[in-house]
Amino acid sequence: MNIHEYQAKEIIRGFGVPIPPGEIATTPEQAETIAKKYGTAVMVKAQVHAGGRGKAGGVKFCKTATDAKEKATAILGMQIKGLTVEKVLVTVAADIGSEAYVGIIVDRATKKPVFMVSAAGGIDIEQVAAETPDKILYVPVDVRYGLPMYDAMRMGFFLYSDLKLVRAAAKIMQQLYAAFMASGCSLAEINPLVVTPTGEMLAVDGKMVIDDNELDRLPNIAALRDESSEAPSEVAARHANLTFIKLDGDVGCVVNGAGLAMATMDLVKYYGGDPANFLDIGGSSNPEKVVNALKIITADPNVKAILFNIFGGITRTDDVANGIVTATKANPLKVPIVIRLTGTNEEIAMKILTENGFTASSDMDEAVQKAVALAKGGKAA
Amino acid sequence: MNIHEYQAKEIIRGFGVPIPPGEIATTPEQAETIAKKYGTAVMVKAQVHAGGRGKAGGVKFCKTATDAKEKATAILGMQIKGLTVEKVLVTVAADIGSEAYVGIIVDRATKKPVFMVSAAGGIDIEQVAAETPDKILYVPVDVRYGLPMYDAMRMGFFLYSDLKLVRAAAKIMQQLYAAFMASGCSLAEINPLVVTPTGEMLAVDGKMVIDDNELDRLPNIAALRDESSEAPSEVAARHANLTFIKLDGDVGCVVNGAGLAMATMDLVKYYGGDPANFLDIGGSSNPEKVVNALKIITADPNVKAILFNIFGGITRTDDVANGIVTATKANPLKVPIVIRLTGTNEEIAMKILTENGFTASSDMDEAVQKAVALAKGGKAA
Amino acid sequence: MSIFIDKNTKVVVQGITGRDGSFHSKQMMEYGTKVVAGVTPGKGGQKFEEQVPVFNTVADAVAATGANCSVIYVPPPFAADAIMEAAASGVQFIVCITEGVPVLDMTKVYPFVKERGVRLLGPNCPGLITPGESKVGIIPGRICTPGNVGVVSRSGTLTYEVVYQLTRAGIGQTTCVGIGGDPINGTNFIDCLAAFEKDPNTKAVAMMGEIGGTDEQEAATFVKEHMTKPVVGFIAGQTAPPGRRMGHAGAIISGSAGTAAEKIEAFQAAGIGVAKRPMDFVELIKARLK
Amino acid sequence: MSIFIDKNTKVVVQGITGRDGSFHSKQMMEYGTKVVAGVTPGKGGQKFEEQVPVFNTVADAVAATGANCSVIYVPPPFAADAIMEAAASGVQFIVCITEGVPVLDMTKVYPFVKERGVRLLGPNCPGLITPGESKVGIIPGRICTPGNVGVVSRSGTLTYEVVYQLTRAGIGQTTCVGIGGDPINGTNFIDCLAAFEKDPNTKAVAMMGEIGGTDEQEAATFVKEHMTKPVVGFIAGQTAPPGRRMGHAGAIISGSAGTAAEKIEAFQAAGIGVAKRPMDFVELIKARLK
Repeated sequence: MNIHEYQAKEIIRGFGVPIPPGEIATTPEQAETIAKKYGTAVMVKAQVHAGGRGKAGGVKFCKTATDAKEKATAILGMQIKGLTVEKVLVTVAADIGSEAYVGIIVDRATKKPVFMVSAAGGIDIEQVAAETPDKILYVPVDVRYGLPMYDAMRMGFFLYSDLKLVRAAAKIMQQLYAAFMASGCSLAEINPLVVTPTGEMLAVDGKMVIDDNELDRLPNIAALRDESSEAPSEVAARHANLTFIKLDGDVGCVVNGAGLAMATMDLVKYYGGDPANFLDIGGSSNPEKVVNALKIITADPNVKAILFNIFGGITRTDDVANGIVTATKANPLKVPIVIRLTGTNEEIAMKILTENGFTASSDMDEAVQKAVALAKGGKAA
Repeated sequence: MNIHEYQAKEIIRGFGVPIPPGEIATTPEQAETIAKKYGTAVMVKAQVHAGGRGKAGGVKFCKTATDAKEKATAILGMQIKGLTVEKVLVTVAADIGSEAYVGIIVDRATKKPVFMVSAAGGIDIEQVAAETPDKILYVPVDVRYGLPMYDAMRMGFFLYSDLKLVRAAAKIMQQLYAAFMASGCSLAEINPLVVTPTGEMLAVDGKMVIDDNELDRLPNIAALRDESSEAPSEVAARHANLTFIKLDGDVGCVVNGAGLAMATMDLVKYYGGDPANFLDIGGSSNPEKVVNALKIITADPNVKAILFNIFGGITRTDDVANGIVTATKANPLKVPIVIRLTGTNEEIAMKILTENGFTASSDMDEAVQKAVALAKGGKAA
Repeated sequence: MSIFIDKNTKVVVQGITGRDGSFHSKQMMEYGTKVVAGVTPGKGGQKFEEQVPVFNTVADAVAATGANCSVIYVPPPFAADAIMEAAASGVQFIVCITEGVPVLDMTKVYPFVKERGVRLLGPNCPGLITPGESKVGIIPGRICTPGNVGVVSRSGTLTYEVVYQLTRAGIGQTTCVGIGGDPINGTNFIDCLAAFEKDPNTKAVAMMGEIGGTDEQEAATFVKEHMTKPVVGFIAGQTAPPGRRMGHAGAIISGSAGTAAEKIEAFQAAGIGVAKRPMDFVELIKARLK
Repeated sequence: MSIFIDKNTKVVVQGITGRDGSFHSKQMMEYGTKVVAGVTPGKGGQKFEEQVPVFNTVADAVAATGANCSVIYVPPPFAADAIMEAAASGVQFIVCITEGVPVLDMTKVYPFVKERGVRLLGPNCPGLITPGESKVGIIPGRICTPGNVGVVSRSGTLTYEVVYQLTRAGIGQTTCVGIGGDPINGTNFIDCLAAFEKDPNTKAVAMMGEIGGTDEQEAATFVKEHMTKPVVGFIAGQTAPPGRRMGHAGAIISGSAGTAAEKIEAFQAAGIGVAKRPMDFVELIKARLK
């Protein structure tokens, strides 16, 4: 789950990381009021779940409150990578002496959270990694021991030479690490970590991505989700416990398991078709899930054919069959459906489908070809 | 450092462990008022740093508030193992269905905190260990992982069979462990852990011993020290950063290092003498420490001779010599002193002592024999 | 011969009385797996299906039955603890089926298991099956048949698909292993490839990877440097748009490492046969078994 | 020959610019110890005594100087971190002099060091000395002389006392080791006894124990079962009243295990010569060296 900059900064502030004062505005007038209150130059920053906000014109420096109102007018409602800006953060503009990058990700290779720090802050860390890898220090953290002070100091010395700054940075590393662990992050970033000309250290931008699997046990973090900033179909899918990603094609795919779902999409492409979505109904399916999946898929006007590809393991194919029957009884389909089912309780599933007028095969290749042909307006082969 | 029952219980309550309501009284009237407020039977419990309070008559059940006043009158001012009772805890008396023992100590052998749990609660665990060792389950905790739920549940199942009680106990184990770690304990105990006839679980008595080395970083815990319940000479020694334990003999010993101090006491005994104390001035001594050591020793009227045994390593013997000179100038000694010094800066130390009219040897055996003889009223051999 | 499990493997099921646990325990028992014990706290002393003793703790189960393998069906918040309990109890092989285990839990579980020299498969995996002998997990038994191809996959249902194709074409398997798609899991491709290389019955290996991470590239290097047996591979997610998550956490494309194109290239460079479709495994394996 | 350190040991001093660190660094250098580096955060680039380079981190010091041993003089709140830093930096032997390290810190440090296969001596110990070659820690050099007796002790100053007696009697030492008296320390009696048994130059061992714990009893068992060389032992605290703390945490009598009487009995049962006074070591060792 993505959370907004202002939310991430609020979290790390709770762990002691210094951030510039700031408030959220949803109207230009609010932005003006906030800027007036601070009585100093501010930044107006679009709060959307997309990188490259600056380049897209979503982050502006404002000398005056009037200026802040104008810039907020321009930014609110702006589209950045397909997402509408609904909120801006109005925050005191920091004097920048130097900018560093500090980030933590969970690394697959070391199986640990890994710090990445660089004195080349303020820019995209992937660019730094690609162009000047020496400028990044990687420090893996063994969660059993936490982040030891000596490693925090090592990162501090990598960024600064003045002992006062080294210690301040080391403290921020430990605070960021604590925030990362307590918030169930898969990524946490401060970029830039600024040292002002007077030697103050400030997290001027912050980012966090939360592991979805943590949300059940972290209700305060889960409550930060901003559904207004997500695609409605993906919100609906999540509510139904489905993983759904909308794509541009016309073959609606309902598959169980991410690997098989991707392989199904690949096969649709292989046979000249175009998948309309990625949709994984996951394991432990129940009929309700299938009903919801069909609702989401049929809501997409681009979909010309629906392809079920279910290989039952923990998923019971009879549950899926029942779901199809229930859903289509309530809302008869307007596009053709191709069903491929095999695995757990396959015989029962086939019986259910046949009794309700559906045909189903147990061959994936055949089913994909059929769905592609139907989407193209042809008949099933 | 020892803390009182009521303090230990307050700490574990902060981590979620349920305890019966209670308050501290220093007068019988206060005890009566508290008991009246609860309007139910109470226990009046002496708060002293000594085991066996119950056997000594320091713990009493009181049906009424008047009863509580009477019992408090008897207990306040009572001596238990040489300590005067200054405070009593007046606490709601719990109905007892069953009693269990739960404790954690830091174990030298496994180098881990180890839980000890037993369904034979309410009595001395050392007795259980000696007589019925099978009734104790030991569970070491790897602090890198904390106390896993499965180990907490294992202990729960060892104590109870009803799943509700097992889960409640497991939760209390985790809370007690958290309290133990956060408070820098070397021991934490709930004894008894009571299940009431209605199935409620309560920590009816609690005990904690704090690692002295933790106190600097745990000011809230350090603040719990009750100096009124400690021997004045030991309080003075601690303030001077000395380790001092009063004994019954007449040879006052000032030694650096616990091992050498014990060996010196052993040698005093070996030569027929009796040590008046254990006193370790530790490493990194400075003259001030020696001055304080002499103050504490000379305050004991039993002391007939003073023996210094200093082997300098990190302790500089010149610091010790300077301390002896300073202290004796300010308060001339009324008993003979035997000084044995060797090691770091020995030559300087000897010069300082000689210039100030002291004689000193570098032989431990000789010095001990001399001190024993002097304490017996004889001359130095 | 086979890898990791065989007909003598004695299995304890953690969460045996839950919805999934009970369903799949029955399936395992029907398949012939030696399910010797179950664990559900508070149900110690009961019997599952009037036959398998249930215990309160894994330690009790191991002590009473000598189980040497555990399979976990408990809900995600309890999965990390269940894995550690199994590892501490003395079983040598743990299969965690549970999906949705927080990744940070796994950063702690992984070293716990490693320290004890215990093998963990998963979490978020379908388990494994040695056809005709034993299955531990949820792979449908009827799609498998004994033979001499080793199968290893990051995906659950995609594994089934390929195994199903192989079986229909008369190509049997020594062991089919689903390693799971989570970012941190106990057993990776290389662990399985090394085991298949050592297993005398395995004559060829089918390997199914996915976009995300670099496990497949490292596996390719391993195949090149250490394997004498032929390997055929597939990568799911060739058409996935970059930067989007495709279901489980295994499928994040991060930077330049992890695209399908890179992985396929690594396979080709290592002499691994590349299947374009799941069904292509049949012909590619057949050609290599001759 | 010697144990743990010799003339080639390259030492980095953590806390070299502090009061104790600088004093004892000079003493070590005067004794001939190869002090190749110091560490004090923020003083990287400076020189100690115009000769020893100072670094900000142990990693830097090891990279620049190849130090293989670290000695720690930092204050107690930082000692645990200093030990872990040293262990993570690649040195193989760490000596922690610092007294007053919280025991719970050590419950974490101990497995950290073990995992890396690094030997830790201490904390709260005087260090060790191989007379004529190298001293690491605070044992006064002039009380030692080269020879063939190994010395190991839980106590600091008591070690000095015994070594001093031996030296005055003309009995030299291979290595004198103070293991420290804290409840949790890195190296115990058995570690040292095993090393002395293996060291060809060591012909006899003097061992000084204390009341509290069961280390001496276990050491006695080790002597009985594994040692061919004669051992003479002493237990301090024979007259200590039971149940009272005598200075450091090593000296708690807990239950029936840990009294001086028990330990002396264990020594006798293992054929260890028992010194009644520290000065008795001289005659007992002499008799065994003949």
